[in-house]
Order: sequence, then C-alpha cells, then structure tokens
Amino acid sequence: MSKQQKQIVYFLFFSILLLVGCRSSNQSIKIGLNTELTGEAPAVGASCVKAATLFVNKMNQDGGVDVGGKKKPIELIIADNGSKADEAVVVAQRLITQNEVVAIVGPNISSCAVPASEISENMGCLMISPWSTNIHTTTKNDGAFKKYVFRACFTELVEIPLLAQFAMSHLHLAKAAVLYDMSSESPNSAAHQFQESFLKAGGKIVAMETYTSQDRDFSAQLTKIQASHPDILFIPAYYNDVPLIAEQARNLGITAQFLGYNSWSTPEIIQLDSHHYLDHAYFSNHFSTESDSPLVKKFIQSYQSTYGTAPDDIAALTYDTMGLIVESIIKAGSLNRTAIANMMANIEDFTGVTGTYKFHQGNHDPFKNVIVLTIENEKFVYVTTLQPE
Amino acid sequence: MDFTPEKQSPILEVSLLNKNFGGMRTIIDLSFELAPKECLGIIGPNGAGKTTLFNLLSGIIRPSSGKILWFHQEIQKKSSSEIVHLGIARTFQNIRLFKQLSVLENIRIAYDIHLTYTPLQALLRTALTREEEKKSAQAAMELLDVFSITSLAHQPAGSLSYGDQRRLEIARALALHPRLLLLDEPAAGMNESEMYQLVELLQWIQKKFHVSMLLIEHHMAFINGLCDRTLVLDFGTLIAQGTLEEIRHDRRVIEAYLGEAVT
Amino acid sequence: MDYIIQQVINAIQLGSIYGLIALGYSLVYGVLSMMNFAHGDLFMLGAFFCLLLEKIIPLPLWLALLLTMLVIGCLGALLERLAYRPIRHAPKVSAIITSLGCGLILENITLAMSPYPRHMPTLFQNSIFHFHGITISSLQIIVIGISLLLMILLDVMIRCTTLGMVIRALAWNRLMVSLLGIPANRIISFTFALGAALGAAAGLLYALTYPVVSSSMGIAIGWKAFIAAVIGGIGNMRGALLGAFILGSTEVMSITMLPSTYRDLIAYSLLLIILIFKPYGILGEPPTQKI
Amino acid sequence: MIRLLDEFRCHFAMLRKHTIGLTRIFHTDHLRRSGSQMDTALISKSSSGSMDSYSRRQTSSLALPHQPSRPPRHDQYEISGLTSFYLVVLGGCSSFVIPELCSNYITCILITLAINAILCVSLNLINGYMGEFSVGHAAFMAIGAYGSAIITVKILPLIPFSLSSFLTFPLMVVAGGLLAALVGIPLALLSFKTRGDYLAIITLAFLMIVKSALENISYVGGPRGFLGIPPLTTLPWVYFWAVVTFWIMRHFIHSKWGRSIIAIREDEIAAEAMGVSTRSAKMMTFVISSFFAGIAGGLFAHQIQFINPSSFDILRSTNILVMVYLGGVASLSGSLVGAGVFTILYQILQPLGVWRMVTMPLLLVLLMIFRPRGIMGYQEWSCFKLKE
Repeated sequence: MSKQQKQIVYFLFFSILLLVGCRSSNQSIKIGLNTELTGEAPAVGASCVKAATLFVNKMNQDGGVDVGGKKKPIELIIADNGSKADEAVVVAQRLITQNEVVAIVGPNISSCAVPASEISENMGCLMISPWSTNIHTTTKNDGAFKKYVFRACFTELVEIPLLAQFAMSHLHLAKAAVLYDMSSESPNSAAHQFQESFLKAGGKIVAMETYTSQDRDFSAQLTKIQASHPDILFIPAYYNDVPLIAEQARNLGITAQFLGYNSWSTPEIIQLDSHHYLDHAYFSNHFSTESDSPLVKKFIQSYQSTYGTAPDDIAALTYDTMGLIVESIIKAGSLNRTAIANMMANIEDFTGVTGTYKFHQGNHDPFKNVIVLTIENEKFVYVTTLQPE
Repeated sequence: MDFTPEKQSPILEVSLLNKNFGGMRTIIDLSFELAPKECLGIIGPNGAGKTTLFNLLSGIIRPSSGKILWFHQEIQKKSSSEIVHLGIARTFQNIRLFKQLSVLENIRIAYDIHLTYTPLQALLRTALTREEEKKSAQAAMELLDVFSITSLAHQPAGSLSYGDQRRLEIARALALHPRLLLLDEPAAGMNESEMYQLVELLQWIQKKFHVSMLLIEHHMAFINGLCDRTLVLDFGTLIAQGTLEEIRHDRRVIEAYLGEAVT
Repeated sequence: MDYIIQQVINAIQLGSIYGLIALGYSLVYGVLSMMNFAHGDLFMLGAFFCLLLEKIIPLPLWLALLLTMLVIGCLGALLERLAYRPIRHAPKVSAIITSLGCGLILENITLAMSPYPRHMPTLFQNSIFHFHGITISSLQIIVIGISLLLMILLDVMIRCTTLGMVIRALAWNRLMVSLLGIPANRIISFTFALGAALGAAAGLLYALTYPVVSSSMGIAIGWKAFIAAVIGGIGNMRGALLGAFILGSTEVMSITMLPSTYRDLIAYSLLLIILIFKPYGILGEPPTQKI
Repeated sequence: MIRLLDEFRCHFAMLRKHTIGLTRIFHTDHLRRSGSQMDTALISKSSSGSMDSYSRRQTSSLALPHQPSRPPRHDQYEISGLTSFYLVVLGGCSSFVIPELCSNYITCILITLAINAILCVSLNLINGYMGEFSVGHAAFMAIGAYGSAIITVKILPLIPFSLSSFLTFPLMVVAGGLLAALVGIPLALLSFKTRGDYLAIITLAFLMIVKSALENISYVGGPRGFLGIPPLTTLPWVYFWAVVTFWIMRHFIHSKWGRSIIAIREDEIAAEAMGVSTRSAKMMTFVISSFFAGIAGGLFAHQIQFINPSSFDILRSTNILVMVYLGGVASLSGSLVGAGVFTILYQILQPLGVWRMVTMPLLLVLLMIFRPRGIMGYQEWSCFKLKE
C-alpha cells in the first residue's frame, strides 16, 4: 500500500470515527425542548424554557417520576431552533437520535412546528407543541391525525369563531376592520378565519389591511381603515406590533374597539403600551391568572417567586405540556416512546393550569374552553369563558 | 497625393466619422483608408482624439455619425467582441491585462475565440473539447516563446515589468489572429533599446502574420521604423497625412505642435 | 381629499426617516465607495442607547439627541478603525462582507443583551392636532423638522466648509488627498462618525415615532433606506433624499390604491424599473473609466 | 507527570503528521492553478518547435534579465484522475452506508452540508468567478424549492399512472432547477447594464420581489407555507447531486466560458476586446448558477418537507454569502470547505445559544481582516483541477 493510499484510508477511518460519534445513556428521563430562543420570537422561547425548567425542578425535588415502580429524575434538554423551519427539523432530529429523548416539547411557532412534527411522526417520538395553532401541526395531508403529535392549545378553528361570536353578541358591534401581519403564518390565518366567522355571525368586514413583519409604520393602512369607519379593529399581530398599531390608530382618530387573539397574551404587551392605548381592548386567550383553582394559584406563585414575573399563556401551556408528558409516562410505566404516545392519546381528564384536557376519539387537539381577557390598569383582567359547542 | 503604396482596395475605410461627448466634439469628420498589410501611424498632440478613434474602431464606443467599413462591411454598430471576431484586435494605452491571472491564462483567454466546442460539449468534456483545450494551451505557449516570456508563463501578469506587460498585451492581441492590429502607444514607458527591439519584433510580426497595423505613438523614431504612412490628428480633425517626411514639412502640423508663432 | 392629504403627510414622515438613514449610507459610500451594511445596526443602536440614557437620567430631547449622536458617532469611528481600516486595500467584496458581519455582530449582541423589544419613553408632551379630518401630531412635526434640519446642515457642511471640501476630494482621489498633507485617515474616520451619528439620530427619531425598540429593527429599515439611497444614486446626498421620498410615497401610495399585501412587490418592482432606465440611480452618474 | 506530558507530545506529533499528510493530499498552490504537468510538456515542446532564425535572434536579443525559469515542482501527493474517481465512488458507497450506521441527525447534517455545498458553489460562480456581488441567491433557491414541490404535490397526483419516486424525483428536482434558471434570465439581462454595487441591489430587490410574490400566491400556501412535501431527499441523492454539480462546475470553469467569466471579473473592457461576448457569458453564468441554486432548493424542500417564504429571506442569502467568502472565492474546494465549516460550526456552537449568532459573524470578520480571500481563495485542491 502506497503512502498516499494509506493516508486516504486514515482520513476515511477518522472521519467515520468522527461520524459515528459517541452515544451515552443514563438513568434519567430525557425530555427535549425544541424552542425559539433566537430569531423572530425570542420571548416565546424564553417563557417556554422558564416554565419547563420550573416544572422539571419541582418534579426532581419531589424525587422524580415514577416509571414502572422506579423513581427517575427528569433531564431537560434545551435546544434553540432560531425560529427557522430547517433548524427546527435539524434540532428535532438531534434531540431524537443524539440525545435520545422520550418526548419533545415544542416548537411553538407553527412554521417550525409543522416541519418538526413530520420528523417526530416518522421517527416515532412523542411531540407536543404548546402553542402552535396551525391545523397541519397535528394532522396529515389527508386530514387524519399524526400518531405521535399533539398540541396543548386549542386551534384557531375553535378560538376565532368564538371570538367573532363574542364581538357580535356581547359587544354588539357589527362593522369590523382587520389589520394583520401577512407574512406571519398564525396572524394571517387568524385574520382570514375571523373574516369568515364574522360574516357568518352576521357582521360586516369593512377593511382588510396587511403589513409585513418588522414594519413599524402603519399610518397608511390605518388612514385607509379610518376612512371605512369600523366599530371593531381586529388586530391579529404579534405582541410587539400591537401597541404600535394601537397608538397610531388612536392618534389618527380611530375610536373603534380593539380586538385581539391569543398572540397578545405576553405581559410584555402591557409594558410596551405605556400610554394605555390598549385599555379595554378584548382578546381571547388560553389562560387567565385570575383563576380560583388552587393548581393555578400554586403555579403562578412559584413562577412569580422564581422569575419575578407573572406567567404568560406560553408558560402555562408549556407547564401543562410537561404535565401531560409526565402523566402519560407514569401511565405507560415505561420509557418506550410508542407506549407513551399511545397513553397520551387516551388522556381524558388531565387538569392543567389552562383547564381540563381531553383527547377523545383519536383527536389530538385538546377540547378546551376559550377565555376572554381585557386590559385594565396594566393587568389582564378576566372577562368571560367561551364554551365551544 | 498618392495615399496607398499599392493599388489595392482598402481593407478599412473610415468616412466622415464624428463623435460627440455631450457638447464636446472629439472626432470631427474624420476620413481615411487603410490598405492591406499597411502600417499606419497616428500622431497628434494630447487630447487630439487618437484613443477615441481607437475606441470607435474597436467598438468600445459608438460613433455619433459616420461609417466604418471593414472589408466593405459596416461595423460601427457592432459590439467590441463582434469586431474582434471580424479580425480587429487592439492593445490599450494604460495596459489592461488580466492582472491576477497568469501570463499563460491571459493568452489563452484571447485564443479562446478559435475554440469551437459547444457549451454542452464543454460541460461533458468530450474528446473535441479536450483536444481543443490542449491545442490552445500549446499555441499559447508557442506565442509566449515568440515574445520570449515563456519563463514567466505562470507568473501573475500584474507582477511583470512594464515592458513585459506591454509585450504581453501585444502577444495577447496577436493570439486573436487579427488582420488589423490597433496598438495604442506600444512603446510608452520603454527605453531606447527596448523600443528598437519592439520595432524589430513588430516588423517581424507584420511579415510573419500578414497583419495590418494602426499605431498611436509619440516617438517619431518608432513611427519612422515601422509606418508606411502617418495621419496627424489635432482637435479631432485630420490635419495631414502622408509619409513622415511629407508631414514633417506640413505647416499645419508644425502649428499644431509648436504654435502659430513659428512659421 | 382629507384622506389624500393625510396619506401625503404619512408619506413625508416615512420618507424623511428613510432619508436620514439613506444619507448615512450615501456619505460613507461617497467617500470610501463602500456599502456599509452595518449602518442599519448603528441606527438600531442609536435607538437603544437613547433608551438606556433615558432609563438612567431622563434628559430633554435635544440633549439626548446630541449625546446619542456623539456616542454612536464614536462607535462608528471605532468600527471603522477596528474592522474596516485593516481591509481598506483588500478586494472591495471583503469590505462588504465585513460590514455585513459587523452588522450581524452588533445586532446579535443587542439581541443577547435584550431579547425582548423595549418601550421607548416619550421625551416630550405629544399633542395631536385635528383640522378638517386631517391629523398631525407635534411629534410628526418635530421628527420631520429635525430630519430636514440635519439634512440641510449636512448639505451645507459638505458644500460650503473646508472639511466638506476635503470629504468631497477624498471621494475623488484618496491618494492625492493624503499626498497634500491632509490626514486622510482621520477624515475617513470622521466621515464614518458623521454617518453613524446621522444613523443614530434617525434611530432616535424613529424610536420616538414608533416607540417599540428591538434588535431586529435595524435590518428591515436599514435595507429599505439603502434601497432608497440606490434609487437616488448612491454617493449623492440629494439623490439619497430624493430616493427616500420616492420610496416612502410609493409605499404609501401602493397601500392607498391597491390591497396592502402588494406593497413590497410594488415598491421593489419600482426600484427595478428605475434601475433599468437609470442604471446608476436618478441623480447618480456612471463611474468614469479611462480606456 | 512527565510521562503524561511525553505521551501527550507523542500524540500531538502524530496528529501533526496526519494533518500535514492531509494538507499535502489536497495540495494548494495558486500559481499552479492551470496544472503543472501539461506546462512542462509544452515548454519543452515549443522550445524545440520550428521557428525561423530571425525570430530566434529576436528572442535572444529581446531577452531581458528575467528570473531563471523555475522548474515546475513535481508533487508526489497529487491525486490522479483515477484516485479521485475512486474517492467519488467510495463517497457514493458511504452515502448508502452512513444512514444505516449513524443516527438520523448525522445524516441530516450531511444532507444539509451537501445542499449548502451546492448552493455555495453555484453562488461562487457569480460572486467568486465572475466577480459580481449577488445577494439574491435565496430567491433562486426558493423558486427551485417551490417549483419542485408544486410538481411533486400538485401535478404528479394528476397523472393517472403512478411512477416510482426513484424515477420522478430527479426529474422534479431538475424541473425546479430549470424554473429557477428561467427566472435567472431577466436578472442576467439586468446585469448587462449594471455592475457592482448596483447589481447587488438589483439582486436584493429581486429577492424581495420573489418573497413578496410567494406570500401573495395562495396556490402555494402564501405565508402559511407549502405543506405535505414527501421526504424524498436522501443522502445518496444529495451526494449524487453534489457530485454532479461539482463535476459540471469543474468542467465549466476550465472551459473557454469559464475563462471568459474570469476575464470579465478581471477587466470587463479588456475581456470584450479579447472577443469575449460578455453578454452571453453573463447569461450563461446566471442561468447555470440559478439552475443549481434551484436544484439545491428542490432538495431542501424535499428534506424539510415544508417550505414557507420566510425560509428564503435575506438571512439565508447572507448565510450562503458567508459560506462562499469563508471557504474562499473562485474556488470549488473553497465552496466545499466553506459549506462544511459553516454547517458543522453551526451545530457545534449550538450550546452558545444567542452568542452563536455573534461568534459566527465575528469569525467571518476576523477571517476577512487576516485572510481576505477566505480559507481557499483562488486556490484549488488537485482533485478539483483538470488535466489537459
């Protein structure tokens, strides 16, 4: 063998060694967190990590999770998907094959959750998205549910029609304008869902205006909206855009009632709205901090004492997601991924901080109530609970 | 006056050529002819429009009016590369070599106009492509040998001495196998002996490759050694033409160079 | 009619902010023929610095503006010294890549320090005037006023002072200027500082108008302002302004007349059309080349 | 303690030996870009070639005090054509073996690496070889991705008989590439008039237009993205496409068109004066470059199974640019190195969280300051050169 050939062989040998890498296994329950720490929605990822860490610390302090008679601690593996679809796929694959997690929490943003769910489904690993509302996260193209993918929140198909109904029957306002972020997936579908539901409920849509992510000047669109004299301005937009839209709308003399949906629910929105333009605006949400349930109170208290802020809906949903996973691990009594996913599908009475979860009849989207909140005195105030039919 | 040494039909006819830049008329009603194998010198004070004339002939800029006939075919509207394909090659006053590429590559790029393979053949690297590439590399090396810069074949062209760069530029133009060579101050920046060597080389080239030449030069000795006839340009107009001897005694030429006071 | 006038006001406001950023691009390009892609991030830092300043000591607007311009100006000069000067003689492309890299570094450091968008405090009492259905806020007037003032000051400085003359001379021939005994490096640093200060001022005004400050605001606005500078003819100060107003009014107009989803499509198509007919921008001149 | 140190030194020495060996295999020397053997042969041939006595006299009299001609170095580490063929085959075999042996994550990273390498080499054609500055490469990728996805998801099911994906997948990818190439034509037309910074802006605007248009077309899902793309991209397939891309690129670069675009980079007017039709050269470059970006897009779509317009924003273009300039301009091996280093660093730096986004550009800036041409700028591993 010549020197040159030898070197090539060495090179290949080392590269294969490098590729095979090292695999390890220990006695903890590994749960992966595939979330948006960087990119367009860092606040979402931060809340998600906080709540999950809180949950894991609590469980580990209690001695861990009972798996088939043995107490095992939980190990949380946090990975950043940068709010990008391709990164989310790579992260999902890494969590499943490198870190060998038993279940994945996240991604939260639908554009990441949809592709990541395909990976979980193909590789047979439970994935629960706390916050993704896109129907394709849990369903395949033919409409059937993916075996391994669930979500902890309601979808916009549930939320938005109830919100439209609320606007018509509670607020008695029938002329709506919509200003939405067209380049973001969730606001875009919420806007179109609202248009459909509001028309069905007997209302009238007088203006549909759009902007793109990162825009800060909405005056042209708002001037156009003002010319159509709406009673309601529905703003499906992420929390950092909403205060700006509200301020510019009020400054232009728009007096319409503001209406929002669950993307508003981060407490940041109140901090950004220092001039209270958003006071008395209504929005639908997953979660209210004003609940009387001891479970919720305990959660809020421990969250507040650990992080100094009140939890938002993403934190609450992540907390519930972790609870759901642990619940099905206990029920399954093993760390077998398929067994855990099967147990998950049979959960009918899990009570979390955002309400009671039911996954009946093979439905992987939970059956939950929609809560309506309003903003008063720098606080989210509970208004009413809407029951889906 | 008898313009052409031999009674042959001219290969290049320029008639009533004009070029305006904004309001500036750089070339005004210029007409001349070039016979086969003739070497025509162009002289004139700075700003007389000599380089502009070359740019017009080589298609880098388009004339405002007038005609350029090359073998009785109008070329004034053709692009620079089309004109090259018709057989007119040029060098530049401020050398424009591909400075980061090697000397050999400079020549090969010029030689590429003789290669006939199609894009598909290039992508698949067929036998024809390989053969032509091989030939072109050989031819380029032979040309470098003629100019005795073979030893520099793999140096970046920008690292060559000034005189070598001038020669390389001429070699590169010759690789196009032109029938007319436009040389813009080929001897600029050369010392006496280098200049004479260049004259000899150009004479040899003219004989060997049967090219006509049109050259801009300030050194009268250079013109004297090479050119059959000389045109004198001043402010864009042709003020005199003929042999160097005839021009030397032309009143308008003397005026243009030395001012009106001397008569 | 009210509607149209209102939209015209919107266009002017948008245009004047684009203009202020575009000026910074043009200034640096004019002197170094280098696209400083980090400019958008200096703009963002301007807003952040002012935010920080107001958190520590609440200052009046003019003082905050001056301080912000000063500090970000120094930062711009520092950036030039550390990142751009070492590669001034490298191929042009590496300068572009370096500026892209610097922009990303600045943006991501800010993101790491402050992952959430922040609210910008108001620096003065904003009052809103309504006449005949048209709405103007005092903020809008101040923003447009300060932008125009800065633009005029810059124009006067470039045209009428010795320093301006040196800057213009640098744009023509850097070597010659240094041969004349003028400290070219210092002038280049100063120009960078000036460009950065303008960007920072724009950042501050922008943050006042749209009081949410986030680390990603530099990229979106920066690219748009850059396009504005190119439409007008990059390197040309007046062109930058013209481009900014054209871009601002096109955006507003396309929202007014058509479904707003097509705004970007129309704005960028306009840019392409302008560059097809005027390849070097409306007021730009093609680079002269001696053959 | 001393024994430990000694052992460590031994280890280090071994490691160094291997590294040196490796660098020698991929021997780099930019002066010898055109291949050395051929030139030695030619020098000897032409000097003995027929030349009349006049010219020989000329030669001697003209000879200036040149540096003595350097004998071309012979390098025992040069990879022969046959060896590189074996390497390619070996890589092909391992592309089948690796997914079986290693985890999906490793496979996924390798697929991403190969796609990045294709993107990188296609952008290098415009930015490195032709010397233009395009920032709109993500647009071609988007068009390729959407084009092939539309064919897979919307058009193929309309065909009454079913075809195996082994047959259809390459066709779909090529169709995506052709679509991207078609869209590359108008951009090429614009590049005739403008150069440099202005062309950069045109490509940027072009990217924005493509993205904005995709957001407005509900047929492809608008901002919601395009769903349900089957996962057809496997490691052997991307390996195949990467090899095809590099193979074709290598031949293009070393053809007369390759030389003509390099000439355009060096001096457009001189290139035109050397008979290079700059228009057709530019057109060809843009078409080939956008074709391969489209191919990469098609592969990307069938890997991620979901595409949305925001996947193809300026940030993606910036990433490709970073890979090109990290690896080195005007170098095929540089593209491979750039894509490899970028993809792997991106994963290795994952634990840094947000600071990863600071580290990557910082590395780039340092590289630009200390090695402005990138790791392999204007240099080539011998296996990417062509024998003539």
